[in-house]
Amino acid sequence: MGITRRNLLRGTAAGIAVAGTGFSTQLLAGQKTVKIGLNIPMTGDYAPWGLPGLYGCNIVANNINAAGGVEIGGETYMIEPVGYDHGYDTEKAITGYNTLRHDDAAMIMMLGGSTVGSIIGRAQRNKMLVSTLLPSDITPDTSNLVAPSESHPLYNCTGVDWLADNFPDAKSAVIVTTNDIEYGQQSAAVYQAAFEARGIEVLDTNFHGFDVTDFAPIVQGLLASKPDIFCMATDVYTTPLIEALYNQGYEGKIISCTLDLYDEVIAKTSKEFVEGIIFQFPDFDDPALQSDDILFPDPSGFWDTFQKDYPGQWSAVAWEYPANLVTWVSAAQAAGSIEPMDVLAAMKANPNPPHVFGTGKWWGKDLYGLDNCVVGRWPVVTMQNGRARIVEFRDVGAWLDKNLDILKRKMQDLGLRTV
Amino acid sequence: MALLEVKNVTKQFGGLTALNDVSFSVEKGEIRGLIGPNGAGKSTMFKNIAGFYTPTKGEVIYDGQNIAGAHPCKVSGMGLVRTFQETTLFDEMSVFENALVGCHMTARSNLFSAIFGSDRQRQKIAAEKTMDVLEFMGLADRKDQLASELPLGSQRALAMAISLNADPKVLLMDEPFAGMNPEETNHMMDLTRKLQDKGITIVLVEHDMKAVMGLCGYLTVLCFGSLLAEGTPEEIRNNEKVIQAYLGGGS
Amino acid sequence: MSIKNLIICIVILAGLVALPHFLAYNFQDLLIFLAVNVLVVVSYRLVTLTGEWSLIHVVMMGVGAYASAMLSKMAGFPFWISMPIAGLTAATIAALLCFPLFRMTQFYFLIGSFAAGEAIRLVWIYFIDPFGGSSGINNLPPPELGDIDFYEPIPYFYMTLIIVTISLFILYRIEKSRVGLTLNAVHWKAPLAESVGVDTWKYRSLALIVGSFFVGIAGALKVHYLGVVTPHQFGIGVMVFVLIWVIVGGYASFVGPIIGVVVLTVFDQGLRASGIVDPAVQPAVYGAVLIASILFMPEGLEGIGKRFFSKSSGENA
Amino acid sequence: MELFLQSIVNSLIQGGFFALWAVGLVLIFGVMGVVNFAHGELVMVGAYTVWLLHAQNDVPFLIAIPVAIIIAMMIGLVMERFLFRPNRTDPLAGLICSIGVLFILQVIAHEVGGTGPAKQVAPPFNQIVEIGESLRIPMQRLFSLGVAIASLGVLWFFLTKTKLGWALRAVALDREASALQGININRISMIAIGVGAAMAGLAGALMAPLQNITPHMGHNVIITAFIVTIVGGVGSLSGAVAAAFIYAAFHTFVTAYFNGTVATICGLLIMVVVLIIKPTGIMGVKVSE
Repeated sequence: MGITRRNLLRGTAAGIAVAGTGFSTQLLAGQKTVKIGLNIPMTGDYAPWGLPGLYGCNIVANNINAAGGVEIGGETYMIEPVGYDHGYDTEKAITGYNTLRHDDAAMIMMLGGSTVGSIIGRAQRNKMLVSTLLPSDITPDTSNLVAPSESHPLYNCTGVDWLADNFPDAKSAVIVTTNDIEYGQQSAAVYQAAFEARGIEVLDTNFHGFDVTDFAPIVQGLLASKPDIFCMATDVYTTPLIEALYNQGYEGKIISCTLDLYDEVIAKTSKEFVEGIIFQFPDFDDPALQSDDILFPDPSGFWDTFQKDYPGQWSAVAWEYPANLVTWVSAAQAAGSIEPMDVLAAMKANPNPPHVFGTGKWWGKDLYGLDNCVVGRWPVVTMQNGRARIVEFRDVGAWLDKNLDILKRKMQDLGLRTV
Repeated sequence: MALLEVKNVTKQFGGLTALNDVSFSVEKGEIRGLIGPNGAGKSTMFKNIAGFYTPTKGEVIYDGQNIAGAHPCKVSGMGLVRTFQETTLFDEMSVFENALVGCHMTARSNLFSAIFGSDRQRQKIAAEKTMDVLEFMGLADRKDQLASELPLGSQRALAMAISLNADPKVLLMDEPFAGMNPEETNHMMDLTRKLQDKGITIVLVEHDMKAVMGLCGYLTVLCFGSLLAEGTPEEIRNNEKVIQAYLGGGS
Repeated sequence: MSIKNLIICIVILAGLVALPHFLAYNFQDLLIFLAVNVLVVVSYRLVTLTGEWSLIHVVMMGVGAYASAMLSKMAGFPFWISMPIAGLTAATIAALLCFPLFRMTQFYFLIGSFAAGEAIRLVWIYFIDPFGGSSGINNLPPPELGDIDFYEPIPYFYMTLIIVTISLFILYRIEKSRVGLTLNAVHWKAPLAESVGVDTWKYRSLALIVGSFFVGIAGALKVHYLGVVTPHQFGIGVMVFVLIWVIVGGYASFVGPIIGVVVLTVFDQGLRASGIVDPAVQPAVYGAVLIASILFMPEGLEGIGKRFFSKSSGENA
Repeated sequence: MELFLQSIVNSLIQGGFFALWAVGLVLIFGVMGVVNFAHGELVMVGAYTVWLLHAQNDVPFLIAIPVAIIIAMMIGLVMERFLFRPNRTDPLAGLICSIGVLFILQVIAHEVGGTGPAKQVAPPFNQIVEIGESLRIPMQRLFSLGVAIASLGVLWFFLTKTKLGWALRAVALDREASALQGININRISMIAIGVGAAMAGLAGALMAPLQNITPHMGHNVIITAFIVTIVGGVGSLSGAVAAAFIYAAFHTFVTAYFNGTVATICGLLIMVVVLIIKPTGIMGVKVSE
């Protein structure tokens, strides 16, 4: 079976080990420690968007500490990621925020959505720095909230652009996604805008609930209009959706936001069927990431350690939270302080902020009301011979400069907030 | 004019006719017996009067008003109160609370007075009245016991007390003597007469012929859903049709 | 209320006023949620007094929460006005729901109330305008009163404590009044109650409406502290916890549900703080406690307390 | 036309699953008067068993299915003996206990599967049957439909043609009268929950290769089973089966031609309307007072 690496016992053991602090590096007496809080879901349905991030942060922090820590303002600090499980519950998110803040966390990293909504007013008053993975959480009143790594779902435009350049015959598309605002609808709006910008007609957009068990009716309904492109703006249901496409004998192009679990998709369909699927999230052992303009420390070493320590847990957030951590470290070094507002000021002062896939720029004022998210290059990934491989990097910022009006219109059509 | 008048009442269930064009009337102050062999339609008639069934045809006139099909709580609010065949009490409430529920119509309070206690005087009167009723039924010394802990005889008395506290003008009693030994039956008969002395009109649906004959001034006999005969106990006892019906139906 | 009970209440209140000053900051939040949950379970008990177990109570809390959130966010109403309107909105929706719901009893009512609640929740999710869809409504303003900073947990707790205490007092008065007596009568023998003129439909509705009013207030109290209202806050999972609190505490008396919510919340936090049990395993502990309480203490914690006290007082006598 | 035919096939397959979910709920409610909220979790247990045995440890699919059925059945029997039987006089207590079981089973599934994304099982039968020019049905789905219909047939035979089946239906109609007739209520209850849980386990096992497997997958199951049970009539097995296929067809067609979300809302509304107009369901019998 292709999924033997999902070793049952080790997976469970890892799940229990994290119940403590997740911090295993021995501290030497007299050393200073800076705590980075992760107020994230570690249990429940949203756990896959939280827990792997804590694992990733542990790896990055261990590497930094093993190398002697970081020097900030003349002091040497060890980094300690501290997790609090809020289970995607707004009440627990507040308790988690207060717990981490009183535990002297220098920054609090969160997933986004309503859990950020419940704490951000307090963070503004407490002068606490908070990071989110969802730029759409940013509003004109949330100056302490930054999205320095993940630019969900703005990067979707790069995949569509690449598709349009390389497959000019594909002229129509259907989109399927979940009916929630934070993930599904935001993502669908970007896809709709990206398709329109390239003259590809969107024949149908299907928003479905989280209660779907059988995707055959949805997929068959969408395929009835004979689209050239099948677009998945969702990430929970990619496996059953692609399986349904396979069962239908679909032969057109497939583009998706993520395809983290492509091993499973191959097991359910075939290597040939998934060949050429376009998405946005690379494996970190990708040769294209092992270059100097990639500002994530040792991507392939990170990938190897993660696969060894947390088999079967890899997802996009596994590197996104650590990327925020890395951004914090460089900003703190620039500020010479670990005070949240000093670090924030240093972050914002950098006109070319570091971004995972190269330097980017602060952006967001024209869409969310504040330039608090970083957009830069983003990889276009396709399935090649059973592995995810980067085919090209494209500039999200440039696309936004050109097509912001279309995006705004599409968002407003779906009832989403824009400035 | 009669206090309670049943006019041409017919009740059908699907194709089955349970009551067929029955009419009779009850005068104020009397104890009327409603009897008949099994399946005669006594219970159905009882439920039609008390508002649990709506007659398919016909009228039930009470105090000059047609109450056919009116909701039970409306009917009882007008002073036509029923009792239940088997012992039916608020099991987990005390004897006093049980009886206290009875005077709902005169003592009920709204949310405002419940919260601010503005009807304290009325509640005090209700409590006093309830104690009087319990005294009357011989239950005063058991007032703090749970209803479910009473012996059967006292439970029946409590059921009467609840109905009595509702100030009935007409009391519809559904087989009050069922399952009682002779001594309890005698006690219950005395109580029923005392109710009549208070000016309450009583309609009895009963199986126990001895009690009916001893209590009622006038009897109405149903058979196969139709009115068979009416008359004093003496007349009924000698009525050929009634004797036939009981012998035929009782076999 | 007897003098003894009055003294107990005053002592407890005094303790509650002092309590947050002895707690760590993050436990002060929990105290607010606990106070709100006390109002939720006690108002739920009023609904169950008539013997009908509803699964819509938490959704009614959401109705109040959404009403208050929308009024303060979109129309700029101050909290002090939007909060009572929240209660009234929940009561109004409950009144409308009485027509379909009270055509059913028992199992059918349980399922019917569940379906109606899910339908309301779906409305919040699918009508992004004005309910904000799955992400709800953000950045709700806290109450304003002079210089008091209601972003801080202690002032907010005191405000919650005052409102919850007044609400509990009213609910207590209702239960101990003739209305409460009649609700109980409807529970134990609805036909007998009808036979003495009680309109059982009206009383069942009254319980649901009044219960919804207070839980609507609880909803407003909760979301103005959270700063955000979402449909997920009022899902069936939360309702299950309300059931657990009420049943483990004991629903036969006024204080039972309060004991349940307090003991289980302390237990929950103790479990979490102790680190013995992985957070992922905690629901199983809850499940086991629930089953054990049904099997071994049918009257709930309150019943155990009562038995213990009556026993000891009996020995003293 | 192509979509129409595809949708009919999908409706049948979904209907088979809905029916398997609902008959267990109806049996348990009918015989014991308990609403088993953990019923969806029995389905989940079936799915996890297949994932663990077949996908993780290469046990053949056709062996994993009976194991899944047996495990679900054992859980059902334990619930009957230790939770429902002591609480027979109080249906609410039984319901609450089943919520406790729900929590425990979800946590066990979580511990067995570990955190992480939904579990997947690769379909053991991966051929695709092509009928005519455009109708394509995966073998796996045909297999599920066949097994579902066969087991419903066996259940029907058991209930109508065997003595035990008669006894079971008698208890469902009137428990006290049946006890007076000398029917052993405990034994019948065990059979009812055994059969009901087995059906749930089977459904879970069949679903495993077709959908996301998560500890919370039972939630959708129980909601759908409620809708089907209410619409079909709470005491009626044939009503539940009929309602399962009708509701599946309704849901599939609305999803394919319109929107899945609308289908779910309509499902809930239908349930509320049925509850208001005829609380006993389209094929239910009115229980006398």
